Amino acid sequence: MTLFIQQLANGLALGGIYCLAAIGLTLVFGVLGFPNLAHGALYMLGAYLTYFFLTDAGMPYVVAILAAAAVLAFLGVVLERLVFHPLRNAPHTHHMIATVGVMFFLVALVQEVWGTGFLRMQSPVGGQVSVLGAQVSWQRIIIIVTAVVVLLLLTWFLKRSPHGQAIEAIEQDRTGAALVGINPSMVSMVTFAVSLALVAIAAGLVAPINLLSPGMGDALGLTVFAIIILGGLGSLPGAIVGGFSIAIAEVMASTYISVAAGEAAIFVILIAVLAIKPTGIFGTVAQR
Amino acid sequence: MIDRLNPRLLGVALVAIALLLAPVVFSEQQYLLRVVTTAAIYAIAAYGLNIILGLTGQLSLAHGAFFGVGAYTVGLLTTDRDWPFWSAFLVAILATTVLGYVSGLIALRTQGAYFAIFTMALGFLIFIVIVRWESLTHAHSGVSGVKFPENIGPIDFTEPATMYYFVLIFLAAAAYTTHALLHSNAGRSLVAIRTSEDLAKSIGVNVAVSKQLAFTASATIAGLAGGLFASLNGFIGPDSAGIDRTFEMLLFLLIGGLGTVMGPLLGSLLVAFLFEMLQDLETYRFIVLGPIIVLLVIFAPRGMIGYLNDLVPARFKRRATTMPGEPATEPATVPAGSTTKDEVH
Amino acid sequence: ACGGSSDSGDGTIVIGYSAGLSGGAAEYGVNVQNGLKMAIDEVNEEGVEIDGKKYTVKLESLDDQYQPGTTGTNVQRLVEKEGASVVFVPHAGGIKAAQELNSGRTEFLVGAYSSDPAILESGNDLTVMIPPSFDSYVQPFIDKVKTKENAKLGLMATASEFGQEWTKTTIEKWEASGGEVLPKNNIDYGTVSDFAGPVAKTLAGKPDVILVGGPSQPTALLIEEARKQGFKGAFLIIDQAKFEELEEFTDPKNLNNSVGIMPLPLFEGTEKFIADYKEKYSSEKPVNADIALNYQALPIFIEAMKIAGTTDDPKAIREAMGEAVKSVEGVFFVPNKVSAKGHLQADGLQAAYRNADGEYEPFAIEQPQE
Amino acid sequence: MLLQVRGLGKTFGGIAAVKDVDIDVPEGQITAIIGPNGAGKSTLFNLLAGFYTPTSGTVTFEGKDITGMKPHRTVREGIARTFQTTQLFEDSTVLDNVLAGCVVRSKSNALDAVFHTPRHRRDERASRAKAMEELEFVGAAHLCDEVASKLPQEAQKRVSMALALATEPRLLLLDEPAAGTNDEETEAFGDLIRQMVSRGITVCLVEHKMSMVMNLADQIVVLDHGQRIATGSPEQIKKDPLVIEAYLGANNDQAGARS
Amino acid sequence: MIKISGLNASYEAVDVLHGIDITANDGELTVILGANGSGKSTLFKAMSGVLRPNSGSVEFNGEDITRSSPAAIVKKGLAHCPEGRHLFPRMSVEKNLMLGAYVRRGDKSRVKTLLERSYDLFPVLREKRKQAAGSLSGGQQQMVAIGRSLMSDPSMLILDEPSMGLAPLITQQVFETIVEINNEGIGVLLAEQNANSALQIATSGYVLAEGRVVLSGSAKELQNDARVQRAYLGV
Ligand SMILES: Nc1ncnc2c1ncn2[C@@H]1O[C@H](COP(=O)(O)OP(=O)(O)OP(=O)(O)O)[C@@H](O)[C@H]1O
Ligand SMILES: Nc1ncnc2c1ncn2[C@@H]1O[C@H](COP(=O)(O)OP(=O)(O)OP(=O)(O)O)[C@@H](O)[C@H]1O
Ligand SMILES: [Mg+2]
Ligand SMILES: [Mg+2]
Repeated sequence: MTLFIQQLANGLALGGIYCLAAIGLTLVFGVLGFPNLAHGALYMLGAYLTYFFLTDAGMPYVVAILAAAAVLAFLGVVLERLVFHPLRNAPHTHHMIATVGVMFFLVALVQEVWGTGFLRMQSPVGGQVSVLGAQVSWQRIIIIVTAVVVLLLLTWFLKRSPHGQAIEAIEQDRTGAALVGINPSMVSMVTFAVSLALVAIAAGLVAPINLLSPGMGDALGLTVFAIIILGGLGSLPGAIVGGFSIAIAEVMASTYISVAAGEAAIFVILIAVLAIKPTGIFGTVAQR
Repeated sequence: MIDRLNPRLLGVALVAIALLLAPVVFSEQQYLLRVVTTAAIYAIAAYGLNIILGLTGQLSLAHGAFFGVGAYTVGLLTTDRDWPFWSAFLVAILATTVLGYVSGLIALRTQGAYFAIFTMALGFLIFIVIVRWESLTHAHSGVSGVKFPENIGPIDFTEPATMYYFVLIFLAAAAYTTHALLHSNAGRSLVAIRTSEDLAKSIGVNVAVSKQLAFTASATIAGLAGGLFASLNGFIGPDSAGIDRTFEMLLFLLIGGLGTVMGPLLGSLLVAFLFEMLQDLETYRFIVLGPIIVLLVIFAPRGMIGYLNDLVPARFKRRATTMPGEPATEPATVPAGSTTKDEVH
Repeated sequence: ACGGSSDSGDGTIVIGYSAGLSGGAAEYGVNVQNGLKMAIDEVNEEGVEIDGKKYTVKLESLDDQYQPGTTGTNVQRLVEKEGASVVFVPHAGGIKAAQELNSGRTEFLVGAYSSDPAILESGNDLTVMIPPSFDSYVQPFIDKVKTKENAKLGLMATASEFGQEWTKTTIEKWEASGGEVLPKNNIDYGTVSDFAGPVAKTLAGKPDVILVGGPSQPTALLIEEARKQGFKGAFLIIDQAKFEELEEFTDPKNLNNSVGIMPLPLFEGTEKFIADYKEKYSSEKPVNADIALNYQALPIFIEAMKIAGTTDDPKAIREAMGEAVKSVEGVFFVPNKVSAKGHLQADGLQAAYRNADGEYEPFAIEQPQE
Repeated sequence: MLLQVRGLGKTFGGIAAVKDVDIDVPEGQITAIIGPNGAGKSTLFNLLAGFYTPTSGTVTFEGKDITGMKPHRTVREGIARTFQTTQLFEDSTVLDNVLAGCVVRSKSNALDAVFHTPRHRRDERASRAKAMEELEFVGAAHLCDEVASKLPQEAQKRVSMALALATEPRLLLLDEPAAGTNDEETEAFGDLIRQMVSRGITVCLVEHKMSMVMNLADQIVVLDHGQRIATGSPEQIKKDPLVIEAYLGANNDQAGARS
Repeated sequence: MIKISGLNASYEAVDVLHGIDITANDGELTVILGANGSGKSTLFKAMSGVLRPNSGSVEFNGEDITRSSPAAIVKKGLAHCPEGRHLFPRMSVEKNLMLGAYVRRGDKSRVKTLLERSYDLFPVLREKRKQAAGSLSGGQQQMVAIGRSLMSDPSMLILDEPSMGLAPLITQQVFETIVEINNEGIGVLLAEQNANSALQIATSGYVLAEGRVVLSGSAKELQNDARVQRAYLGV
């Protein structure tokens, strides 16, 4: 029983990690119309930047994370201008390949700067609490809480603010959006900035419970695609449900069935869901 | 009826001759022949991807996995089961065909990005099976000692050049098939689906079935290529079924030119040599490669072929018209009239 | 690294090297590379002369990101373009791919750095296995940590080929000695985003000993997590992870009561090498056995060339290795013979048990005579 | 009767777009379907062509029940349609567009193409001839090498008709063929449609240009809120108070300019 | 008031507009006639910034907007109801309309009244306000497009074939509305195939052919011009 509770806690923490990582991706999907394959690499970069500001620049933890967020936000704008704006009318496959290019570049860059080795980032928030006999570290609790809070804020922001609608509009008809006075370039830039900042925050929070390495983003990236698809592309509530349910499924499967089952769980669920509802749990299709 | 001076044909002829002479040219640099042979195998796989993505407009990310299934079928059958290559090769092709067909049944219910990610998940499942089902696949240990094709009379396949020509035959077949498809009803139905499923239906195309066939065919070709790959390398590890394979092939295809006849071929060769050349830059190479990819996508969006086509004098375009140089437009089906190519500043 | 051009009169001996030099887990590839470089520089200082002709040795490295397929291409390029007759490969998959090539396709000698005995089982006669094979560790390790008859063993080694092999062997010998083995729980250290879950699962089985190990750094993290969740028992650490590196990544206290290969500094006569290395590469990171073993293996190959009087006949060079080992000195565990299968062998191999007080208790490891 | 529609209905999320509609389309004639925006005309076409499956009722074509048949089958049966917002294969040339229309009638398959069988070559030649013939017919032959998306609206409409004709239909459903064309062009389209009929093709026509409808139609069906509110000859319909009230308005010649 | 001088525009290689000069005054209703493909829509796109002209200038209320972004231009009060509608297909009718007021979103009450006006103009849209725009009938979509362009409360309105796909009754209404808002002092630029009705309500007009202005003058002059009568009034 305590095992179950322990794993539930771990599942939630993992869910928090997945959600945080997924947010940025969902947002960018809104404007890009396609998953950004460089997402994992950006997440990785975010972690390294946080590490740099924390360890080398000696900033306080929270400040370091924010600094990293700022840098990535800027990078987001640069990417939008240099890569995605020129491609705005190109088919989605082109976006994909472009993001692969960006991914290659970022990974190689980080490797040149910080080397190929693993790095360990110590978080100031140490210690753990025991919940119903389960041991949960504060870092993980912070992750869960932040994930939920950020997601709710963002959902609210997108529903309420004109910016949220603008993103939707651009994705559905760029010319139409321009004609009603939305500035597609501006909106995409802002969106990229925001979502990459979020990616950095996610990385900054998660990095302490794992190691930094140039490859750290790869594995996560793919899980995250599965999540936003499961939730329905561009749907934040979807991302939350997707993130937590997949994480818990993964942990439970690997606990009570086998590690392989754990690894496969996420993809099995995904396939099952799409087989039944080809547009994800929260997704909708356009009518003719 | 074919204009002798048509630069397209000229180009094709040149490429063909170059490929035929490769072993002679590289007789001193055997490893380069290996590079070309490997590239050729990837090109074959890329032709498979070209059918489902280039013609039908569905982005399948399971392609690398199908490639891996082909490779492992040949690998395991020729080693653990000690089958001769030929029968193993045949089984590999059949296996991927069946696998492609079955997974197509579910995958094709989804559309656009959903299809892409669905197939990605599928690819991962296959990969996980390979990595985890140790008793069958030897997991990370991989399969070594994969057989060369057995000699046919005097033809000795352990000879690199022979192996190369063997691969080349399939490559030529793949290219020709693509050409024939593009100029056939089947091809037109697929291209029709790519541009507008509704319109395709309205002219009597059975969208569901056509997609299913295209997807199956693409899987088959991937499997075939995988089988060749296993035999050429002698050793295969799980990496031969990874998502990276898919991305590589996608890269070849896009750089070569989606939905074109020569695109997959040129793309694969070009990128393969790019990779080799950049090897000297060691880890810096990805710092160079990344931007190159981005630039190519931005400035040659229709790939090398598309780019070359623009250089072809107008008077030849007439025959060319049946060859859509244009890449697939948005996979997601948006109600008619709501897509636009207008400049928006 | 470009072009195998031979400079004025003197010849060039090209030593090939293909490993993961970029992307995940590249550090290991780079470590081995440094070891080889260092050795080569020293060999060149002494000067190499083979039947009257002066040679300079040169390392040609290519990146394969641990993908066997790429290793194959790289190796062939190193042999045919760069003219290498010896190629070092530090990962089992790549080694096997290389063996496929030098059995028929082209001829060269594989400097195989992997302690997985499987690489010799294939009976490839142009392979030289550099490190001690891991299965010589297993039994002694078990003897150290298996305190009670029916002790329970938890399995958390990495899911790489190497981890799997270790796990297999350990299970056999553990059960053979009457112990109980919990369900396999090998996770891929590279891709797992949070160790908490897997660890909790293993601990639920109440193990007395846990088999762990992969790249040192994640291993350290896993150990830390296990201790956090209250595991008091012993760790049996596979030889891929190195104590001296683990200490860097987690509070050394967590490492108490575990057995693994002995930290390099604890072997006699390694101080100088370690100092030289740290200076040469101005590196603060611990210097481990991977570096040392490759460092001391390389001169043997060169020596063999001298004896065989050829730089480009792999068979002859392989023949001469038996002779060569005798006349080369090294850092620790210095090879004194080459087994028929091509395994560099030596005496005086030691492992270490880190006791409750954090002291290392060295103990001898018998080398099976092949 | 070429086409018989009985009690046809279609609801979207509870709301009826088409409700209990009966229509008889006599062979070799022009039947116009008119009605306010949202009356259900396009939905009706989508039901006939199989793009939507009816929630009730039956469709009989040449005495054969084709209710709920999928589009690719109805096309084989001989029903072709154009879309309200002109649809073409934008990236392909005009000729390729129409060639695509020939696919459904040709017998050769992928294998024929690969092995370049005589049948394949015969079919290819036939298709090209057919395609050019249809382009000639709609008067767009001179555009055959242009890329479809770059053509003006009116030209695109002609091509879309050629595309539909290439499937050799017995019944052709035209959804607002004259929308966005000026009176001259509208007349030209009128003549074109007449020629189709003289080729033995039966035409169903949805159009808001009364000038065209009143000139062409042998029979007019009026829909409103998904239901049929009137059927009859142009003269009857013009005078029908219900129709005037719901659709035409008091001075209808002012709406669709006189001709 | 909007003033276009020497405007040239093209798609990729194809030149479409050649030195167009047009002036449309506030409060006036200017009609642009021209056969298919004569360049009406292209001209409009160039005005609203959707298509960047090669040369020439567009002046709006004395300001040069030739290089401004569509967004900036809408803010300045020039609205464009485009050919092909460009609705947001997966959004509800109401959302589409509300987005029409994107540049006026500050003024809630005003937006409310504007929305009501659209609904009063096209009552059917009120019924369908929750339905996805993409699932509307062709004509209903056209209504949304017109409504949306009115939502930005423009001082000058460009309508590209508003009557396209509309039933006769509605067409009449639309023309009446155009007159209404024109009387409210909003300038209107109208491209219309239905030349007759258009000229009846227009103040002045221009005739385009192959991207050139071949004829211009007051509505009366044009109505009595032989060429126009032959070409567009079917007399
Ligand atoms: N997919 C759909 N989902 C929901 N409602 C729909 C859908 N398709 C059509 N409708 C509704 O059905 C009604 C009829 O639509 P239809 O397109 O048939 O009208 P129409 O007669 O063609 O009008 P128009 O003359 O404007 O083209 C409309 O009210 C429309 O909103
Ligand atoms: N996207 C495009 N690419 C290339 N050429 C185009 C494009 N759109 C229009 N054209 C060409 O530009 C010319 C003018 O088109 P435009 O749509 O402005 O004419 P129009 O007067 O609006 O015609 P219509 O009455 O059909 O709306 C036409 O010859 C058309 O072929
Ligand atoms: Mg309609
Ligand atoms: Mg127009």
